[in-house]
Amino acid sequence: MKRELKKLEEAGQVLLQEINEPEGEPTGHKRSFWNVISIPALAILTGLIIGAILIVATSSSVYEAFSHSFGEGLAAIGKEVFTAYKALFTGSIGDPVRIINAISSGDDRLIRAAVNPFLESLVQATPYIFAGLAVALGFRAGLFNIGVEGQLFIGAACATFVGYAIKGLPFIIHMPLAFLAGALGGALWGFIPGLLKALTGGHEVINTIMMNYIAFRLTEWLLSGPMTRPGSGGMPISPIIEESAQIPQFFKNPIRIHLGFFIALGVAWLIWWLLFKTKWGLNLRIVGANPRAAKYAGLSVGKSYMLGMAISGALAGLAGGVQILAVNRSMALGLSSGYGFDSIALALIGNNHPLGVILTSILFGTLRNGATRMMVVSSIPIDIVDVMQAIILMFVAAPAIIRTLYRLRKPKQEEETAFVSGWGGGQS
Amino acid sequence: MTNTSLAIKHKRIYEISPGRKIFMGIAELLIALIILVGFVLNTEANTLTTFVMTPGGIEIGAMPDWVIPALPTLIVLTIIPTLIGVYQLIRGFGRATNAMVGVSALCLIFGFVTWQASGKSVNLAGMLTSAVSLAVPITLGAFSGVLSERAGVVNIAIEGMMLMGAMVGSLIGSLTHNAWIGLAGSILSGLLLSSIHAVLSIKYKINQVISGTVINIFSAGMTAFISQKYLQPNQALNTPPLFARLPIPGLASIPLLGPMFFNTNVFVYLMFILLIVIQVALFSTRWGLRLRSVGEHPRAADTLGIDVIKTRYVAVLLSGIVAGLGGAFFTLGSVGRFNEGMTAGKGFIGLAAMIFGNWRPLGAMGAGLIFGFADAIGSKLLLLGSAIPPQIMAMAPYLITMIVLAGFIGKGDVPAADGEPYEKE
Amino acid sequence: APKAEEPETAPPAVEEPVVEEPVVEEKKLLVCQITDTGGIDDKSFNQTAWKGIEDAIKGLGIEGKYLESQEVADYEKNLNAFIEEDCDLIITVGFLIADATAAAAGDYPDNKFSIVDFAYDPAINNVVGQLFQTDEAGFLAGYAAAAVTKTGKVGTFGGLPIPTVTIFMKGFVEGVDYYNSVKGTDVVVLGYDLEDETKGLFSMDFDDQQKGRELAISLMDEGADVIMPVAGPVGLGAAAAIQERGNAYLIGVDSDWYLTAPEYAAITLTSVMKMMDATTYQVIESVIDGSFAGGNVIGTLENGGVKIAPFHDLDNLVPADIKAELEQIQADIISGKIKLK
Amino acid sequence: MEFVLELKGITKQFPGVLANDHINLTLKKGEILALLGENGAGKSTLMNILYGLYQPDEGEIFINGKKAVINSPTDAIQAGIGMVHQHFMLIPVFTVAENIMLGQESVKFGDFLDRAEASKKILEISEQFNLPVNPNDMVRDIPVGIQQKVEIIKLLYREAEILIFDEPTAVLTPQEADELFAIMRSLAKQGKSIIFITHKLREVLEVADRIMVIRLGTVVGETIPAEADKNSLAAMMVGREVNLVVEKEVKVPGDVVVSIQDLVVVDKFKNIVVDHVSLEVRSGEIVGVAGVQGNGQTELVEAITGLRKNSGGLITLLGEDITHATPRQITELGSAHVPEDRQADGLVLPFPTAENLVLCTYYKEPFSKGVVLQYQTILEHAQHLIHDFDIRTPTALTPVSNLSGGNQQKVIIARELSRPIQFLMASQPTRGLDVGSIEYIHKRIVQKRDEGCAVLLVSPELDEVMELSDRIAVMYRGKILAIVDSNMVTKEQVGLMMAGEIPEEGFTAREERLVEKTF
Ligand SMILES: Nc1ncnc2c1ncn2[C@@H]1O[C@H](COP(=O)(O)OP(=O)(O)OP(=O)(O)O)[C@@H](O)[C@H]1O
Ligand SMILES: Nc1ncnc2c1ncn2[C@@H]1O[C@H](COP(=O)(O)OP(=O)(O)OP(=O)(O)O)[C@@H](O)[C@H]1O
Ligand SMILES: [Mg+2]
Ligand SMILES: [Mg+2]
Repeated sequence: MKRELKKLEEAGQVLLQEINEPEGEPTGHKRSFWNVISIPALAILTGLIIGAILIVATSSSVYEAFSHSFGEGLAAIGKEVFTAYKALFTGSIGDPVRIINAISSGDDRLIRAAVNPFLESLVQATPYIFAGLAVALGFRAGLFNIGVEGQLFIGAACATFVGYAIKGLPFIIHMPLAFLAGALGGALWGFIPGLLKALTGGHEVINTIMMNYIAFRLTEWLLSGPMTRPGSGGMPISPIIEESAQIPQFFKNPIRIHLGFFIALGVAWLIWWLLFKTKWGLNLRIVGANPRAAKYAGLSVGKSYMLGMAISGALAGLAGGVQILAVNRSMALGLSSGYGFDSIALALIGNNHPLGVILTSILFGTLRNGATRMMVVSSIPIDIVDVMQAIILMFVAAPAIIRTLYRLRKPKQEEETAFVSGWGGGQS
Repeated sequence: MTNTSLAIKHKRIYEISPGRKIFMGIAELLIALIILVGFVLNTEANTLTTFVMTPGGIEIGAMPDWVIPALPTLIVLTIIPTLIGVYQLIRGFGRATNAMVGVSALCLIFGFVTWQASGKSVNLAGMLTSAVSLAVPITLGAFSGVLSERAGVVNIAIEGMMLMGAMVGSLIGSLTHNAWIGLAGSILSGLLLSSIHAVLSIKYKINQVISGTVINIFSAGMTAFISQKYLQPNQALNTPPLFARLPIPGLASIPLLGPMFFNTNVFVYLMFILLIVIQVALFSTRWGLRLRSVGEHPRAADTLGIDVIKTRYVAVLLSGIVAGLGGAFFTLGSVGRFNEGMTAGKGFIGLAAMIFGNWRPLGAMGAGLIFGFADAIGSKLLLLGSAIPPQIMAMAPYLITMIVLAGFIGKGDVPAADGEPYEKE
Repeated sequence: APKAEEPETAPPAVEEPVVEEPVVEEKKLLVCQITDTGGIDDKSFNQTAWKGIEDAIKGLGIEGKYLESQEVADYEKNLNAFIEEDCDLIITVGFLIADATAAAAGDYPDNKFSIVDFAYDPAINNVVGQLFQTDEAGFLAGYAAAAVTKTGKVGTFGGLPIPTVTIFMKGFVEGVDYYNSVKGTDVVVLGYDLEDETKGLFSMDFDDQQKGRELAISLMDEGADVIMPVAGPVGLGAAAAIQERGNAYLIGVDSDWYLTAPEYAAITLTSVMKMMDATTYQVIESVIDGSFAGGNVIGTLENGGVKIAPFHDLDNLVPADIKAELEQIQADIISGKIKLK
Repeated sequence: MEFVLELKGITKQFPGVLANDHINLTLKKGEILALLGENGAGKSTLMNILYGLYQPDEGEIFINGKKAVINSPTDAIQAGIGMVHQHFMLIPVFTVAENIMLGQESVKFGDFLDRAEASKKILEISEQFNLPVNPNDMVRDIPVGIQQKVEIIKLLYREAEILIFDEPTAVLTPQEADELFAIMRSLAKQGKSIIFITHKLREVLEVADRIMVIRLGTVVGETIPAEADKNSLAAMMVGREVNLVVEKEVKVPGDVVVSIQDLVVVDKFKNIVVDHVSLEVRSGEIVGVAGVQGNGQTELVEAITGLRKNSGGLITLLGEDITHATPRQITELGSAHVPEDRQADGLVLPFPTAENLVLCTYYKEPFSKGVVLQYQTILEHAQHLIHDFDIRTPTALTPVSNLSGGNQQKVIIARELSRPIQFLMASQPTRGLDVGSIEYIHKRIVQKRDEGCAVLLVSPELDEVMELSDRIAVMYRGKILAIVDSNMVTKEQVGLMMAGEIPEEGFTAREERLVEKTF
C-alpha cells in the first residue's frame, strides 16, 4: 500500500515537474509533489467549501429546519450540501452504481446515458482548453488577453461561414478549412490589439475589452443580416453548416464526445512544443519576461506582441470554431457562456502551462457539467460555479492566503511568472 | 556652480512626423469629402433643420428653438475641414494637429445631424442632457480609477464593483424603501470588494490586474446568483425608490446648461462635487501630496516616514466607495431595478476615460462626457432613421475608446509606480 | 402579482428522485422548461412561459422544473438532462432552441415537447409549436396610442432587430397608420420603419436598462408621449424614465405590466399581451387529459393567444368611442376585414 | 566621551546570508565616519537598520546615550537620523519644495499645502548651509548635482543630527564631489555627525575622520586616514592584495571600426538629448566617454546599438551604414554590448543562466536547428562559459535572478565577450561592483582591446574612464565638448569639462594629436 502510494507520488512528481518546469526553463530547484499540488488542490477545496456555505446560507429549507430545532437544522445543512454535491459529482463524473446496472442490463441506450456524464464533461472542457491556451500563451508572451471572448465569437463566425457557404467539398478538405477559418478569424481579432500595442503602446487590456464589444455587435449584425438563416426572417441564427464541415461525434445521443476534444489535446501539445522547444517560443517568452532585454537581444518586441496576440487570438477563435463545428452546427446569439473570461482564471490555475490548462479545463468542464445536474436536483443557480471559480482563482493567485489558512510552510523558492502590470504597454 | 539657472533648459523640436502630418491632412480632406458627397449633395435647398434647445418635459430654463437652413450650414461645414486639411498638408498645425482633427470630426458629426434632421427637428438639448447622464457612470468609474491609480494600484475591478454596487443598492433600497440607505449599501459593497482588492494586491502583492479580474468574475457570478435566488422570484426586493430630479433653484433656469447640469438627479451633482473634491484633495492638500508620492515613488515616500501600505489601502478603499456610488447610479439613479450584467462594460470604459483624461479628475470627466456624447448621438441618429445599422452604430463608444487610446496613450503622466506592488525590503 | 409571491414558489423544491422509497406516491406530472440564454427572469418569453407552468402547478397540481441555458451548446445538454429526468412535457423557449428541440423530438419520439415562439413546418407530431400573431394585438395598441397622444407623436424601440421583437413594432405602426387613415390625423411613430425592419431604434441589448431609459428620454424629447418598449427588462428602464418625467404613457409587452410591474401602474396605458402562459397552460392540460397532439398553435386575437390588456387606472383617458372602435377593429381583424401586412 | 550614536552587537540574518554579524559602531558629534566594504559586505543593511527600514535580529541602538527603538523611518527621523540614499529618493514630477516637505508638510486651513511657507523655510536652509536650490523647479528638470543638494536639504529640513550618505559621489563630477565634501565638512563643523559609505578609496582618505571596514557582515578593522593608504584599505576590504592599477600596454590603434557623424537623438518629449555628436573608434583602442549621468550618454549608447531611433547623422560599423539598423543587424556585424542596466536590459531574470548566455545567439546554429532549440548544445556552451569566466552559480539551470550582482554581470560579460567581435560597447560595466569584480572586468576589457577590438566605454566613474581609455570624449548636455588623449589630461581638467567648461589654460599638450575640438 505504502509502496503504491510512493509510486503514485513519483508519477505525480514527474507530471508536475512538467507543468512547473518545462524542460526549456528548469529552475534548478526540484519541488516536491505536495509542494506543487497543495496550493491548487487546497484552493479548489476551499472553493467547494465556500460554495457549500453559499448553498446553505441561501437555502430556505435549512432556515426552516432551524426554526424547528437546532439538530434538525444541522441535519438539513448536511442534507442540503450532500444532495447538492452528490448531484455535482454524479452529474459530472457518473454514478458507479448506475453504470454497473446499465452494463449488466446490456441496454445500449442505458449504457450510453450512464457513461455520458464523464464524456459530457470532456465536451464541456473542449472550448475551455482552447480558450485557456489562448490566455496562457498570451501571459507567456507578456500579454493579458481579456479579448478571448470576442475572438471566440469572430472565430466562430468565420468557421460558420466557411461551414455553410462553401458547398460540395469533401470532408477531408472542408472540415479543416472551416477549422482554419475559425483560427484565422480569431487571429485577426487578436492581431488588432497586438498591432495597436506595438504601434502606439495602447494597453491590450482596454483594447481587447473594447474589441469584445465590437465583436458582439458585429456578430449580431452578421447573424441577423448577411449570415442569417433563410426563412428565419432575420432571426440572429446562421444556416446549419454542411455535413462535410462538421467535426464528427463518436457516439449516438446523448453522448456528444467529438474529435474536437482530441484536436484540442493535440493543439495543446503543439503549443507546448512551440513555447518550450522552439526558438519562436523562446522569442515570445523572452519578450514576455523582459521586453527591454528582448529589444537589447535584437528581438522585435512589437512583432512578438503582434504574433503573440495573433496566435492567442487564433486559439480563442478555435474555441468558438470547434464549438460550432462539433456541437452547435450553426451559430446563434448566446454562443458562449463566458469562456473568454473563465479562461483567465483557468490559465492562471494551470500555471500558464498547456498541461495545466488541460487539467484545469477538465476541472472546469466537470464543474459546469455537474452544475446542471445540481440545478435540476437542488435548484441552485448555475452561477454559483462562477463564484467558486473566482474564489479558486483568488487563492491560487495568492498562495499566501492558503498557506495561512492551512498553516503550510512557505517553500524556499517562490516561482516567478512575469505578468503585465500598469498601463505603460510595450513602450520605453 | 557655474550655471546660474538651476533647471536644465532643453532645446526642443516641436515636430510632427511627416507621415502623421500627411495622414491627418488627408483624413481632414476625407471628412470634407464625406460631408460634401454624403450630406450636401443629398440635401434639398431651402430645407430647415430645427434644433430644439429644451429637453422634453422641462419647463424651467426653456429656450427658443434654433432653426438653421440645412444646405448653407452644410456648405460651411464642408469648407471648414477643407481649409484645415489643406493647411495641414501644406504647412501643418504642429502641436495643434490633434485639436484640428477634433474640429473636423465635430464638423462631421454636426453635419451628419444637420443632414439627418433636415426638414425635421431634433432635440439637441435633450441629446446633450442624455450625454451627461450617460457620462455619469463612466465618469464615476474613471474617478474611482484615478483615486487608486494615483496611489499606484491598478483597479480593473471597477466594473465588478459597480455591478455589485448596483445590485446591493437595489436590494437594500427595496428593503428599506429608502434610496439613501440603498446608496449607503452600494457604497458599503464597493468598500468590501475594494478591501479584497486591497488585501490581495497590497498585502499579498498578487498582480493587480489579476486581483481585479478575480473581483470581476466574483461579482458577475455573485450578482447573478443572488438575483436568481432572491430578486427575481420576489420582485419586491428589486423595486428600490429612485432618486428624484432635484432642480437647483436659480441655476436650473439657465437656458441649456440649466437642464443639462442643474436640473437632474443627485448623481450628476455628486459627479461635480467629486470632481472638485478629488481635484483639490489630490493636488492641493497634504493628503493628496502623500497619496501621489506613493503612486510615483513609494520607496521615497517610505523613507520620509509615509506609510505606503496604509496610504494605498485608503486610496483603494476610496476607489471602491466611488465605484460603489457609480453602481448605485444604475439602480437608484437611473432605472430603479437590477438585472444581471446591467453595467454593460461601463467600468471598463471608465478606465479608458481615466487614461484619456490623463489620470486627472477634470480630464476623466471630459472623457466621460465624450463617451456619453458618442452614445447619445448614436441613439439620436437611429431615431432619425439613419442608414447605419443599429448594431454598427452601437460600436461607436468602443471604437472611439480605441481610437482615442491609440492617439493619446504614452503622452499622459501615468503614475510611475502604477501597478507595482510595494515591497518593504 | 409577483409582488405578492413568496420567494420560494418559483422553482418548487425538488427532492432527490425517489428511488428507495417503497411507497409509490401518485406521480405528479412533471413539466420541465428550458430557457434560452436570456434566463428565467427575462421579463419576456422565458418568464411568461414559466408563469404558465407556475399557474399549472397551482391549478393542475403538477410539478415543474426549469434549467437555464447559458449558451447554445447547453440546449442539447439540457434537453438530454430533462429527458433523463423523465419529464412528461418539455417546454423549450425561443427560435434559437428550435433545431435542438426538433432533433430531440426525433430521437425520443415518445417524449412530449412544446416550443414557445416557433412553429415547425411541417409540423412534428410530438412537438407543439406555439407561435403568436403579436402584430394583431400591437395593431390595437397602436390605435389606442394614436387616440391618446396629445403631441401627435408616439414611439417605440426594440431590443434587437429580430422578428419576434419587430412584429410588435410592426403591428403598432400599422395600428397608428390605420388610425390616421380613419381619422385623417397625422400621428407619427418614432423608432420603427415599416419599409425596413432593421431600421429603427434598438437598444442592442436585453440587459442595459440605462440604455432603455435614455432611449425613452430621447423619444420623449422628440415629442413622443406614448412609448412601447419591446426589449424585455430594458423596457423597465424606459418605464422609469416615463414615470419620472410624468407626461407620457407606457405600453407594456408580453404580459400585462399593470400586474407584473405594478410600480409603473400609474403610467401603463395598456400592454400588448402575448399569452404564452396561457398557451403553455393549455398544452399542459392537453397532456393531462390525453389530448396532446403535435402541431402548431398560433396565438391570435381570435383564439385569445394575443390581446391587449385593459386600461386599468387609465381607463378614463380613453374615450368610450375609441373603446368601441377597438372592439370593432378586433372583430375586423378576426374576420379578416382588416388585413395586416 | 558621549557618543551621538552607538550601535551594539547588531545582527541581521537574511535567508542564507548573515548580512550583519554583531556589528558595533560609534559616532561622535561632528565626526565623519567612513564605512568601507565590498559588495554585499552588509553596509547598506546596517544603515537600513539604523534608518528603521529593517529590524535587527539582535543588538541595540543608542542615541545620545539613550537606548532608541527604531521601527520605521518615522522613528529614525524623530531620532534625528537622516539618510541620503545611493539612488535618490526624489519624485521627478514633484517640485523641489514638494519633495523636501513631503512627510513634514507646511499646511494651512487644516490640510491644505502652504507652498509659500515651505519655500521660505527651504530658502533659509539653502542660505545657511550654502546649498542653492530653487524650490519651484520640477525635480526632473534639474541636474543630478542639484538633486543631491535637494536630498541634503531634505535632511536638514527635518533637523537631522546624524546624516548618512550612501555612495553619494557615484553620480558626481570630481568638482561636484569636492563641493560635496566641502559641504560635508561644513556640516560637521556645525555639529552634524556623518556616516559616509563609498567604494572610492580616494574619497575616504580625503574626507573621513575615521574609517571602518566591514567584510562579510563583520567589522574587520578601523583606522584613520593618516595611517592608511589605498592599498592597505583595499586589502582590508577584500582580504587579499588587489591590483588597483589597470595594466595596459601602449598600442597603436588600427583602422576605424565605428564612425559616428553628426548624430542627433531626440527623447520622447522631443528634447534634443544627443546634439550633433561625432566620434570615431579604431580597432585596438578604448575610447572612453566621460560625463555626468544624464548628459546624453545613455541615449548615445542606445543610438549606436540600434535600441533608439536616430533623428539625424550617420553611424557606420566596419564600413556598413548602421544608422537605422536594428540591434540584431548590428550584433550580427560583429559588435557586442554590455548594457548600462544589467537587470533591466541585459538579462531575463527568471530564465536559467544557460538561456541567458545565448540570449543574442539562440536562434542561430548550433543553438537552433531549424526552429527547434538544441538544449544539449546550449547547456554545454553554458558549462563552458561558466568555467571560463568563473561565474559562481550552483548550476547552469539556476535562474540568473538567484545570482549575485557581480555574477550577473559576469554572465553578460561572458556572453558578449565570448563571441568573435570587433566592436565592444561597454556601458557602465562595473556599476555598483566592488574592487575585486572591477579588477576582473577591467582585465577582460583590456584583453579584448589588445586582441584588436574597438571598445567604446561609457562610464560616469571618472577613475574608470581615466584608467581604461586611450582617448576620452567628454559629454556635456548632449554635446561632445572635447576629445582628448587620456595621457594628456588631468582628472581635474576632465572634471571641469564634465561640468561644461573647457579649461582656459588648455591641456598640458604633448606634440601630436591632442584636442579635437568638436564645436
Ligand atoms: N532583502 C534581502 N533579502 C535577502 N538578502 C539580502 C537582502 N538585502 C541584502 N541581502 C544580502 O545581505 C548582504 C548584505 O547586503 P548589503 O546590501 O548590506 O551590502 P552592501 O555592503 O551595501 O553592498 P553594496 O556595496 O553592493 O551596496 C548581501 O549578501 C545581500 O545579498
Ligand atoms: N534574491 C536572492 N535570492 C536568492 N539568493 C540570493 C538573492 N540575492 C542574493 N542571493 C545570494 O546571496 C549571495 C550574496 O549575494 P550578493 O549580491 O550580496 O553577492 P556579493 O557578495 O555582493 O557578490 P558580488 O560581489 O558578485 O556582487 C549570493 O550567493 C546570491 O546567490
Ligand atoms: Mg552584491
Ligand atoms: Mg549597498
